[in-house]
Amino acid sequence: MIEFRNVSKVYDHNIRALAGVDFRVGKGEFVFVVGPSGAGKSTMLRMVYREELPSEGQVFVEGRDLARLRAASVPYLRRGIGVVFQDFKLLPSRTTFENVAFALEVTGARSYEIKRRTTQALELVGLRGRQRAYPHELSGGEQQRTSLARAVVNSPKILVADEPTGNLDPQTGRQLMQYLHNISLMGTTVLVATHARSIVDEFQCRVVRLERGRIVRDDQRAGYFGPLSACADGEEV
Amino acid sequence: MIEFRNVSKVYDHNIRALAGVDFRVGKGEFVFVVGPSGAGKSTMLRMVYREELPSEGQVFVEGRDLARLRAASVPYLRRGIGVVFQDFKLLPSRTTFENVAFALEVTGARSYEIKRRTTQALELVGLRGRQRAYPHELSGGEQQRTSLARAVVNSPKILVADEPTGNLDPQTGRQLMQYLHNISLMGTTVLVATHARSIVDEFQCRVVRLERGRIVRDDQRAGYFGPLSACADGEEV
Amino acid sequence: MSLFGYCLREARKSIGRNPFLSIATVFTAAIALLVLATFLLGAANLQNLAEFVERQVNVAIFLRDGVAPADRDSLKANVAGIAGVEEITFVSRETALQRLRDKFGENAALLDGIDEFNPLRDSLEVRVGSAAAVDLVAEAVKASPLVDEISYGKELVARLVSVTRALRLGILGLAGLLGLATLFLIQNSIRLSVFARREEISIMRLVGATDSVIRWPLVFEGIVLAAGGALVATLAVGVVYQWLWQAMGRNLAFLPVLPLAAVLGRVGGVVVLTGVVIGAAGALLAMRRWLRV
Amino acid sequence: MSLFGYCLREARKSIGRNPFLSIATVFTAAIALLVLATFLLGAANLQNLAEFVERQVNVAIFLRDGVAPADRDSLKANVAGIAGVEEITFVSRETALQRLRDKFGENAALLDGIDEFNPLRDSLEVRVGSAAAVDLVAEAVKASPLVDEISYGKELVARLVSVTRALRLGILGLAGLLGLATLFLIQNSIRLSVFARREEISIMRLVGATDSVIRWPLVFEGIVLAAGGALVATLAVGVVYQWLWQAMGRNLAFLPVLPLAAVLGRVGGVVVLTGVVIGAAGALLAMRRWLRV
Ligand SMILES: Nc1ncnc2c1ncn2[C@@H]1O[C@H](COP(=O)(O)OP(=O)(O)OP(=O)(O)O)[C@@H](O)[C@H]1O
Ligand SMILES: Nc1ncnc2c1ncn2[C@@H]1O[C@H](COP(=O)(O)OP(=O)(O)OP(=O)(O)O)[C@@H](O)[C@H]1O
Ligand SMILES: [Mg+2]
Ligand SMILES: [Mg+2]
Repeated sequence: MIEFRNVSKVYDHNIRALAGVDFRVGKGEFVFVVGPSGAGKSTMLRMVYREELPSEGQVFVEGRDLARLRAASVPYLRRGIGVVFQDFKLLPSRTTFENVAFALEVTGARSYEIKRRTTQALELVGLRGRQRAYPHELSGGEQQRTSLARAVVNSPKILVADEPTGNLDPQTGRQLMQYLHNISLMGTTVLVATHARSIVDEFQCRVVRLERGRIVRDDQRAGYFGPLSACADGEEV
Repeated sequence: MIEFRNVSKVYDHNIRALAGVDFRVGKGEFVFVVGPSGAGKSTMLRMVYREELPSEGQVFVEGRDLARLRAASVPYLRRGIGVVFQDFKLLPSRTTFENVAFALEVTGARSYEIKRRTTQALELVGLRGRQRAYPHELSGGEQQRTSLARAVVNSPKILVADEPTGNLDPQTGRQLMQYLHNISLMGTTVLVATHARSIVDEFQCRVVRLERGRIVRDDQRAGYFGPLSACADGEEV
Repeated sequence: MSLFGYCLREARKSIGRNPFLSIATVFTAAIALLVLATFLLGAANLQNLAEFVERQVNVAIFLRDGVAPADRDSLKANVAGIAGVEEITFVSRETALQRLRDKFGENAALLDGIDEFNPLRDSLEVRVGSAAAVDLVAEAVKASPLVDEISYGKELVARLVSVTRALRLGILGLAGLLGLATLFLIQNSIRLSVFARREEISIMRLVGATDSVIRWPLVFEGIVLAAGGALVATLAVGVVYQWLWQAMGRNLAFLPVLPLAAVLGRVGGVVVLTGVVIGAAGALLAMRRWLRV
Repeated sequence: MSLFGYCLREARKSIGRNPFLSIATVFTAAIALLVLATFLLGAANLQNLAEFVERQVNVAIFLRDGVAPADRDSLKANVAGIAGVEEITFVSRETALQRLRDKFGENAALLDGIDEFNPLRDSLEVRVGSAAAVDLVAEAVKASPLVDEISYGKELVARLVSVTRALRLGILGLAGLLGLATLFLIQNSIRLSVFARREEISIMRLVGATDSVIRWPLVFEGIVLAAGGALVATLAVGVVYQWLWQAMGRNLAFLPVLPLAAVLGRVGGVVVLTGVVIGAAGALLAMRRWLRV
């Protein structure tokens, strides 16, 4: 599903965010990406939906080399990938409902379909009651959940979540992580960058640890073969 | 130092964020504010530096009723209060260094003083090396630490931190929380809203728990009278 | 969901969401186009005035003594056939003397003694539509044996021709410059408004919006705002012009000022069209800058 | 750290940080002021032209027969003292007849018989500086027993007075309107640029910046940008005017066109001043909207 081949990323001022990262994620796999602040987690996730291109090496998504994708195809790639951004990236002049609906609108969905699925997604993250509010009227956690609702609303094949519970209380955070885990059981590939050690420990899935742009650990924790865990469903690409 | 008297806050659309909150924080106290997402933590903190005014009740800071503060005095109030914003609020067109220095510049400090203290603050949060970077070039955790550096750079009497470790790995988060704890030992009043249960448990300080806009618990945990804990230094106003 | 319907809805919503930006853009467009419209109205009137002045130019063809009426009529017919000739009248020497007498007015008594030996000549008076036609007439009759002399205030005609040519050139040049300035102003304003939303645009791209889903609503909005500005400008200029026209009619009736109806259609059309084209171009140009994958 | 030094540094940094916004603002200001400058130049020339035409107006004061030279000289001195009178010449009846003869040209022979009983009168020819002075002269001498008749093409003067009055009014009105338009355009552009930074401004307030720390650098920046636009406009208009002036000098030498040096100072001054004032006002107005505690 996703493959990084010897990927490096050098930003301006000669900042090396990733250095020779090799890694593969199979369909339906659930992977945590952990590591200290500035280790390159977000950079890695941003490459999956082609917000960044590698300075060296290649990134493949569903077998396609992203660096060689035509500009016109990028939106279609992105529609297949739901993203929870670390900084939420909500459209400031649209309401919660419109923000979530937007991900469906761009795909050209019919309006009753948009309405139904958006309502469902907001229900899931517990924001039905706040759907008319604008982002600046939401609490931090509410914004984060809106971003999550938008990421899952069009049932993407891949879900990328960058620190999706940083602004949530442990209980809500665990619930939503459980939900992401569940959708990976239904075949969605899920990549989660997180600092929440308690959640990582609890889910016992594959954990990739980045430090200074390098993968220093790539563990299949206990439970990998457990019957109810999505981690078990990972197939290699 | 800080006193809330029967404070309620009703936003547009009739959203009640706080309902009859009564609470006092003494000089040098260290208080955690916890509670589920949307409970009103940020609203409460925003009232301390007068970003919001209460719909009912009064907020006093150093004995002054904030609702009756003249508009021209607000900047001076804010210079005495360092704030780590939940969404960082960095100036996008200034570098990390300039962002931190700005909090000193507005006070009219001399430029060598600005330089010295800014460098010190950046050192503290581990961002000396990134001081020429613009906010969009920083990782989430780096932005959060910049916001923290700006909050402490002019040695404020009160420090308000809204979810200051949400984007940090547990270790960095704990280090910075330790630092906040230390400055409270030196007489700064510190208010921290956080979801990080492990950190709250570890520090064993006063914890105020909000739920649906009400204080449902206000505990002095064990260690309140411990010799090295800032919690012990709280004096009533 | 058709793209057009989508654009329409999005543009409407977006204008509602950013009323400040929208109003600022409409007013910038209106003012820029107001200047253009005022200028176009002035230019149309100057052009009209130039033509009016040119129509005052006459050519007098003095005939030799004793030209037969038949010859004279055929010459008259020839000249009447020249392009630009509007009217041709025969003035006999008797009529000419009477005119001279009228001109003398109170001193007409001076001419009393000369009735019997009238020194004046028969002539054909030609009224032409433009100063340029004068040369044609002169050229055509100069060689004719019937013609004694041609008089047409050479210098005046030369001046008129060069003044009106300069005027036309100047008007064209200025119109071009003002058009460019208008384009630049409106485009600038739309670019600023797109600039203020660059964050939004980049977010849209990140959640899978194609270029056209982002571009066309913005272009549409640019057109709507610029066209709105154009309508405001046309309306304002129309009202002021009508008012001025009436005031001028009262005080300066001798100056030929075009009525509103004769110019507003053309000027309004040009202004609205300019607005629409520039609005679209401005939005497209603005996005070339901020739309990057 | 002085506030002025701070403003200077901040404005410089801010322009460097947002080059796109700055360039857009400078150009908007330049274009708006270019239009104003062009118009002011045109107005100065029209005004000059009107004065030039008015100076062509003469008044002829015809004297009764047999006025003594001494009386005539005292009348002449009286008239010369009237405001607006530029020159006064005595024209004897002999000179007048000679002029008439010259006017007749080839038909001068007509006048041959009248030398001995010359019906013309002595007169004082007055050249006035403006059409309005004509009335003063007429009023002053009308009652004098020396004066037989006053002649001054009443109708022409009336027209000239109303044309030039209309012209001046029109110019004043248009200048006002264009000034307003310029103000609005520049202010709009600065407001958009402040609007694009409203987030930044609100953050500054949150970390303890006083109003003046936010306001003055922005006002300063507004002034710098608008003044920059004014300089660009003045320069552009100066170059084009000089070029046109030379072209006109070659082709339309009879029209009185002011030389660049005579107008650029005034026009440039007005334009730069307008720019500076509007830049400051625009920034202040813009902030009234976005600066809230
Ligand atoms: N400006 C606003 N306008 C309207 N409603 C608002 C506004 N700000 C906050 N709210 C609402 O008030 C409630 C409390 O918000 P607040 O930001 O205080 O929550 P919080 O405890 O900080 O939550 P979190 O942990 O998610 O940051 C929420 O329901 C939120 O939607
Ligand atoms: N656009 C950019 N330009 C320059 N440097 C960048 C840019 N984006 C990220 N960096 C740098 O690259 C490094 C890795 O950043 P990244 O955002 O991937 O870290 P992260 O692992 O997500 O950290 P965090 O947990 O704090 O979010 C950091 O040092 C950061 O400063
Ligand atoms: Mg990150
Ligand atoms: Mg909050």
